[in-house]
Formats: sequence, structure tokens, C-alpha cells
Amino acid sequence: MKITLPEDEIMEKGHMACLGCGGALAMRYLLKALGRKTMVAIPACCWAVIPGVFPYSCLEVPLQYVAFEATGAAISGIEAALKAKGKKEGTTVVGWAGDGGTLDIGIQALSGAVERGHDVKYVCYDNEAYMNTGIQRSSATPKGAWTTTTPVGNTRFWKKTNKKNIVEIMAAHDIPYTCTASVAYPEDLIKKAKKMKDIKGPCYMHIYAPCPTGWKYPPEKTIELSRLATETCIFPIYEVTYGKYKLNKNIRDEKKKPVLEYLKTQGRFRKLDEETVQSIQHYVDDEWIKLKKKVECFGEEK
Amino acid sequence: MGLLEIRWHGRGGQGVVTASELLAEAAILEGNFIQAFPEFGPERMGAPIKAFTRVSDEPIKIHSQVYSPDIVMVLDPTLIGQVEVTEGLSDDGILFVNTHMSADELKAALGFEGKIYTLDATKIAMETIGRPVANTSCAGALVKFGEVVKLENLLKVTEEKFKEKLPQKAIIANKAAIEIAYKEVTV
Amino acid sequence: MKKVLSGNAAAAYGSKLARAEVISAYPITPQTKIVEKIADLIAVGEFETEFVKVESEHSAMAAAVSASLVGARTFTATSSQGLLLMHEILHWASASRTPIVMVNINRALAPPWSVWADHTDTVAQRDTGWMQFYCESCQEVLDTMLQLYKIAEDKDVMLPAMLSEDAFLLSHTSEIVDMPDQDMVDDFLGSFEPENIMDVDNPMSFGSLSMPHQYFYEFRYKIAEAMEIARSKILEVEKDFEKRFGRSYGGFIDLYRCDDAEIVLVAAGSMSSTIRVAIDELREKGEKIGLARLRVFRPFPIEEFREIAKKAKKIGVLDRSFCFGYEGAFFTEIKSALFDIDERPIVKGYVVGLGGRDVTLDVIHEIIDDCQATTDTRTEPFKWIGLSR
Amino acid sequence: MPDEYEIVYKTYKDLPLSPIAKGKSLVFKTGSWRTMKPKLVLENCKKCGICWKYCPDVSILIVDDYPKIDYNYCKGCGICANECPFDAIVMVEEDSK
Repeated sequence: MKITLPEDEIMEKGHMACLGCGGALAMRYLLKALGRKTMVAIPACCWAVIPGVFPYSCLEVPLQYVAFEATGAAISGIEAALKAKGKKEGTTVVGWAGDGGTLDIGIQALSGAVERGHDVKYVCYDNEAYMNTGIQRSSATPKGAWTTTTPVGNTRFWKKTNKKNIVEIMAAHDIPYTCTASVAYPEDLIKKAKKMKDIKGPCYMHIYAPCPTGWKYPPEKTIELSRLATETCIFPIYEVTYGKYKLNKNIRDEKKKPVLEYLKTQGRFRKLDEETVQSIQHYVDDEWIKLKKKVECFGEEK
Repeated sequence: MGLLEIRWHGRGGQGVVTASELLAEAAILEGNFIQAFPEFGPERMGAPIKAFTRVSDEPIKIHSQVYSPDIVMVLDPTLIGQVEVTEGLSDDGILFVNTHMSADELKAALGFEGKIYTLDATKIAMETIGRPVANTSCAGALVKFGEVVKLENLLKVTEEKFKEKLPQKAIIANKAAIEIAYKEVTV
Repeated sequence: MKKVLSGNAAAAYGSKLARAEVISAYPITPQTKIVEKIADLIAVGEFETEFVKVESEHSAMAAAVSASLVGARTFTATSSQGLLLMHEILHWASASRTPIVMVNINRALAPPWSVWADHTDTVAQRDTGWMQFYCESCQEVLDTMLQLYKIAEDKDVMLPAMLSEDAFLLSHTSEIVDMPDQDMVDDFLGSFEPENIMDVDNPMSFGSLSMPHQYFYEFRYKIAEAMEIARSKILEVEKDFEKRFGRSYGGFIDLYRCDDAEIVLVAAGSMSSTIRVAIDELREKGEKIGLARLRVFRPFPIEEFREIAKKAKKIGVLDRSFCFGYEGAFFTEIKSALFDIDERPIVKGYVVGLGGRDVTLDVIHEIIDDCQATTDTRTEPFKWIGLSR
Repeated sequence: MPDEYEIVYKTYKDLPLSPIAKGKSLVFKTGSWRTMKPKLVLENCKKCGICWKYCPDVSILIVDDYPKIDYNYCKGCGICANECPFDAIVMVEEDSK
């Protein structure tokens, strides 16, 4: 058998994630990379439920459930305590939060934690809405998406603004390492997680983690759709290491797929009009050009 | 001795609170009980502020503000006419003002009938410390007429309190300011 | 060693003497001198601790909870708006059974902006599962901090504890404080050794989801039970502390000239000192008045108040806070504690000192006069004292 | 402690101080959630490992170098069948044999 990932399963079977959950896959990969000497803090999000009810857990690493907006502070506290106890060496401290807990309610604590320079790794698994509470829009919800608070009927009340670019916000904090990853590319994700583990200082990873329940697509499509997100340049795979930009999945112009191909796969975009699809395409094109410029201007030296 | 209440007037940044604390710390060395506190509220550089010292030979129970001080210390001459420095001060009380004016001139200006002492403490500060910070020299003057603490104890706590914060040169200068003020203030 | 310390400095030295391993705090007037003093002590090499300078009080408490679960002795300090921002995590701390010790400088809540003494901030936290202590002097602040670590970390208690001191009246007032020797404190406190900690070699999950039919209800009962156990620990620790350090504060209630008192005033915090002065004056005239200083508000001293009520004819309760739509919280709770006894004294409430309004000797005398004149509380159960009408 | 050990607390006194979970999620047999079932067609299998890699339920085991589905836990999402490039996994109705 061709094995391309570490074999140790630190996330166990019997968890409570929905069928085809991208967030579950993301955790499985992350822990494979980081190993068992890892401590995790998880705020309110799907992952507050996925490990299972008391007294059970699917995670074979120490885990703290923390308040919704508190992940950044919690991992700061864990790291400080480990240092005080002389136990920090060799232990990776991870904050693991959804997009709402990261881009919205938790952004202050996250910003504070990385600015202070704690040796913590913050990972956001992005399913683009408040999924645990039943699919309400967050600032990570893309333009045009249906959610229960951006309902789409005859009113066309879909989300009107673009997704908040948290990755650039984090890169702007001048931290050692910021990256994106996708469940479609676990080898890349694991490589990046290992890199974070080796870096002493705050790192941020943003994982694209599709949600069949919230996005209205059949669960078997999770990986297919994730690949499409990158191939359309909606979710580029890149990293910023000490300020240097690098594209990990370059999409050549001729291979770049139209966003419509991606939008069509999901029920949440079902009623979009031509004009909105066009505006999404323009936005994605612009952002892609910007990113490529950054790689060109601030890339790693050849 | 009973309870002695001292009110200090100055401006934010002039070391008013420090003066109130120096006196309190010196009083402890003589076996007395003390309280020292600033005017309650945010302090602003340059704005008129107050600080308080309570000294007693018995434990001090009270925790409210000072309303009728026995001694008022005015560290900044420009406060005269701007702040009611004699508020709550009875004619049995003592008023000290850092100024080049004479006690009689002040008496006329303030209409205060109690004892008034004056001293150009800023001049002493300029000559010793090199900056117009008259808190230590005013405290030195208080030793003379206030009969609260001994000079040697004020000098001792000044050394103690400043040793973490100021270079040795500055400590010597502050102590000199105290001694000169003590000598020059006329009782 | 005797030192001149403000209430704030006493709190900072308390954290040092207790050897707090992690401190997470955010500055707020009038608490700032605590964090500044701690920073100073670290800077000069006198205090070895992990000081996390968080970006909000919410994060201060969240970081403290997380650090405590890793097994570190933790400390934080705040005031007023900051305490209210922490509110969510205060519940988190008690339900996680993290014995965090916090100093809160009692300050009014805005609007209008006011940085002065008021107990509304801590009274509003009475249901968070924290023990609550109110102090009267800088010495008591330091001593109580040490006691609180011992009580909070007791294996049968394991609850967080909050120490309250009045804005400026204590936080910024310098007094003589006897600093105990580090060796004696170490011997008294010992180290923090919780049973379960976050440990990579023994992975556990802290705070898992509990279904309605499972254990949530039982976990809440365990907190209630721990609070009851804390009652005896508070007294035990006070005794032990007195034996070692020679100072004590009466446990739950600090009684002053109450033995034969017909009128007992109840108050918390710095205004108690002013009440003592008033009582001394009136005792000279032969009036039988005493003070029961409420030192511990949670767990509430039910039996202690029943004892006082057996002897006193009247109890006057001073609240430096107000529960809108009802009355002062201390007043309500004391009356409730006395509900089951056969012969109740007259209990009257007084609202004083909100927003730092000075509680002067005149105010206390007005209250005592009113108490003496009161024969019936049905028409006017409580009064606002000194209101401009 | 056995992996699938069920923990029962008879009284509140037996409980830990706070909700500290020490048990493993293996007690939850999530296979019962399934309506569709992946079925291996081993003759097509090229041992590429893709099904193992993409299983969110950690329910594809490697036994004797071949994939084996753990039906105790597999929720039947179908990612494995969708991603298999060689049609070595097909989805079938849960009750069909």
C-alpha cells in the first residue's frame, strides 16, 4: 500500500462529525503531523461536539474546551504555564477554531496572542459559516452564498460582501509563518504543520474544510470540491515564511478553471444570477493577480 | 500627638505623591502609624493635584478623605489664586508655600490668619538637583516647622526610596535640597 | 519586615510571596499599579513568573484558566469594566475548578465614567462560583491573598477566589504593611498540586459536552458542595494563618465592639474603618453600637449573621451598590439569612458611596441616628443617604 | 483501560472534579449512522492508499497491505468511492448484501 501520510491515528474513530466532514479530515491530518506531544484548545465550533460527550473523546492528546472568543488567550495561557513548569520544550500548543471563532468573535484574542509572540500554532478550519449553530453567515462566508441568515428566495438576500482575508491579516502581524492548506492536499498540509512545529514562535494555518451539510452538496464530494476551490483560484494554497510569499499550488493560466464550475457544485450558490457570478469571478481574478504579484515581489530568493 | 493630617498641593509630575509618601515613611521610623494617598482620580501632567499624609501615634482607622488638614503644603507658587489652598484649614493650622513672597505678603493675599511659612524651595531645587522639582526641599522645610519627623529619618528614607530609581548623584542632590531647605526656612 | 505599601502594591507583593507562576492581566485604573509593580519586580529580578500582558480582561481570565489547567498557580487583577468583561470566563473558571486568585479594585461602572469606589462590579459577580472577600486595610490585602491561595487550592475546594479592595481608598492608600518572610509563606502555602492537569503523557479532555440526562447537574452540585466545604476551610486557614503570622481578620465577619451592641452596622470594605471611628465616639457617650464587617460574601455567612441577630436589636446594612428594581444586595441577603429565626431584629438598609461618594463620619452618624429612630421598616425598608434632593 | 471501555458514574461522588474526559470515543459505534455502504472490489485495487488517506472517519484500515473497511465506525460518506481512481470501492444500499 502506498502510504503518503504518517500512520499514527491520533484522532480516533467514533467521533461525532457529519458524513464527509472536512473539519474532521483536517484535524486528522494536523495531528498526524504534530504527533502526540501536542496540546489543543478548542472554542465553540463543530469541534466542540465532534470529540464526543463526556467522559469520552476522539482526540488522544490533551484538550481544553474554551470560550468562543478565547482561543488565542487560552493557548497563550497554556504556553505560559508550560514555560513556568519547564515543560514547554518539545510540546506543541495548538489553537483549533472554526472561521467564526477566528475571523469574527476570536480575532482579538488571536491578534493579541500572535503579537505577543507566544510559541503557539493557531489553526482555523474554515467551513465558511457558523455550522455548529446551523449555518449562519460569518465574515468567512463568501459572496453569493446562502446561509440561514442570508436566506435566498425571491428576495435574493444572499451574502453581499466578500470573504474577509484573514490570511493576509495574519501575515500582516509579522509572525514567522502564515499559510493556507486544504483537505484536498493532505501531504502539503502535513508538510506545513511540521514546519510550524519546528518554528519557535506564533504560526497561523488556514485550512479549507468543506461542509456538506452547510454548503448543500453530497458528502462524497468533499475532496473533489476542495480541489476545485484551488483550481479556480478561489482558495489559493500558499505560505508566507518570515515575510516571503510562496505559492505551493501554482495554477497556470490555461489550467485555471472558471468559478462557475465551483459554484455549480453547491446548493448554497444555486440561485445566483449571472451578474453576481461575474462579480465573484472578477474578485477571484483580482485577488489571484495580487497574490501572484506578492510572490513575484516578496517571494523567496531564487 | 493624636492624628495629624497633611495636605499637599502641586501639579502632576512635580513629585507631590512622592513627598507625601516620604514623610509617611519617615514617620514610621519613629514608631508612628501612617497613611499616604493621592487625590483620588486620574493624574494629569501639569494639572493641579493634591496628596495627603496622615500620621498618628495610634493605629489609623479612618479611610475617608482629608477634610480639615492640620498642615497644608503648597509645592507650586503658581497655584496661589488658582486653587483654594486654605480650604478646611483652621486658623490653628499651618500653611507652607514654596514662593519667593514673604509670609506677610501671602497673608494679605490669602486672608489666612494662621501660621504661614514661605521658602523659595524651587531655587534650592535648581541649585542642588538642577531641575525645578521642589518636592524634597519642601519636605525638608516641613521637618523644621511641622515637628512630625526628624531630619535624619527623612534623609534616610529618601536614600531608600530613590535608590532603585535614581542615580547616586541625584540622590545626593535631593538630600542636599532637604538639608538646605531645613536650614533656610525661618520659623 | 515593615514596608509602606499601597493596596495595589500589597496585591503585587502578595502574588510574589505566593509564587504565582503565571500572571495574566490587563491594565485598568485604579488597578494599574498592580501590573506595574509586578513588571518592576520581574524587571529587577526579584520575581520569577510568566507575565502574559494580554490584550483584554476577557483574555486575562481565559489565559489564567488555561494556565491553571496546566497546573500553574495563577494570578490576575482587574477592576470595574474589566471584571464585567471577564464575567463569562468567571463562570468558566469555577466550573473548570481552577483555583485562580484575583484581586479586583472595586470601582463604579459607566456611564457616566467614574473611576471611584463602588461595589457594583463584584456584587454583580456573586453567582459566578467564585469565593468573594472584601478587605479593609493594605495589610489585610496581602494576608488575605496568601490565605486565598491556601483555601482555593485545597483539594476539596478547588474554586477560584476574588479579593476586593476599594478604588483609591485602599488601592492608592499607602499604609504600613508587615511583609512576611518568604520561607514562612512557602511553608504555609506549599506548592499547587492539582489532581488532574493537561499532560501530554496522560491525555484528557477538559470541559467536555454533557447531555441533560448525564452529569451537568451533578457537576453543578459538586461546585455547590465545594462552596460549603470552603466554609470550614476559610476558618481553618485563618486559624493556621494567625498561628503562623499573628494576624487574623475574624473569618467571615470581622466583629467590632459587638458584644453588647444593640445596633450593629454591617458594611464591607474601607468604609468599615470610618464606622469604627464613629462607633468609638458614640461608645464614649455610652451608646451600644457595633460593627460587623462583612469580609466574606461568598460563601455567604448565614450562621454568623444568625448569631449576630440573636443579640442585636437592630441591624443597619450599608450597601455600596444597588440592585435596580429591588434594594442593596447585602441587605437582601442578610434579611434572607434571618428569615428562619424566631425573633428577628429590625433590619434596615442604607445605600451609600456609589461612584466614590465619600462615606464620611457625618454619613455614618446620619445612618446611626436613623437606625436609632427606626421602629418599623415596612414603609421605608431602605434609604439613600446624602442624596441631593 | 480497554479501548472501548464504557465509563459509568453511579453517584456524583464518583465523578471527577470537573468534566474531565478520559474515555475513548471508540464506544460510539458510528457505523449505525450509515444508509449507504462502501463495498471493496479488491480485484480492482492498486493499493494506492487514496481511500485510506481521505477517510474522515478513520474507518479504512490497512490489513495485509489492502484496505479494509471498519463498518463499526464508517458513516458511509462515500468519499473513498468517489476518490478511488480504479473503481475499487462502490457504494451500495446499506441493507443489500
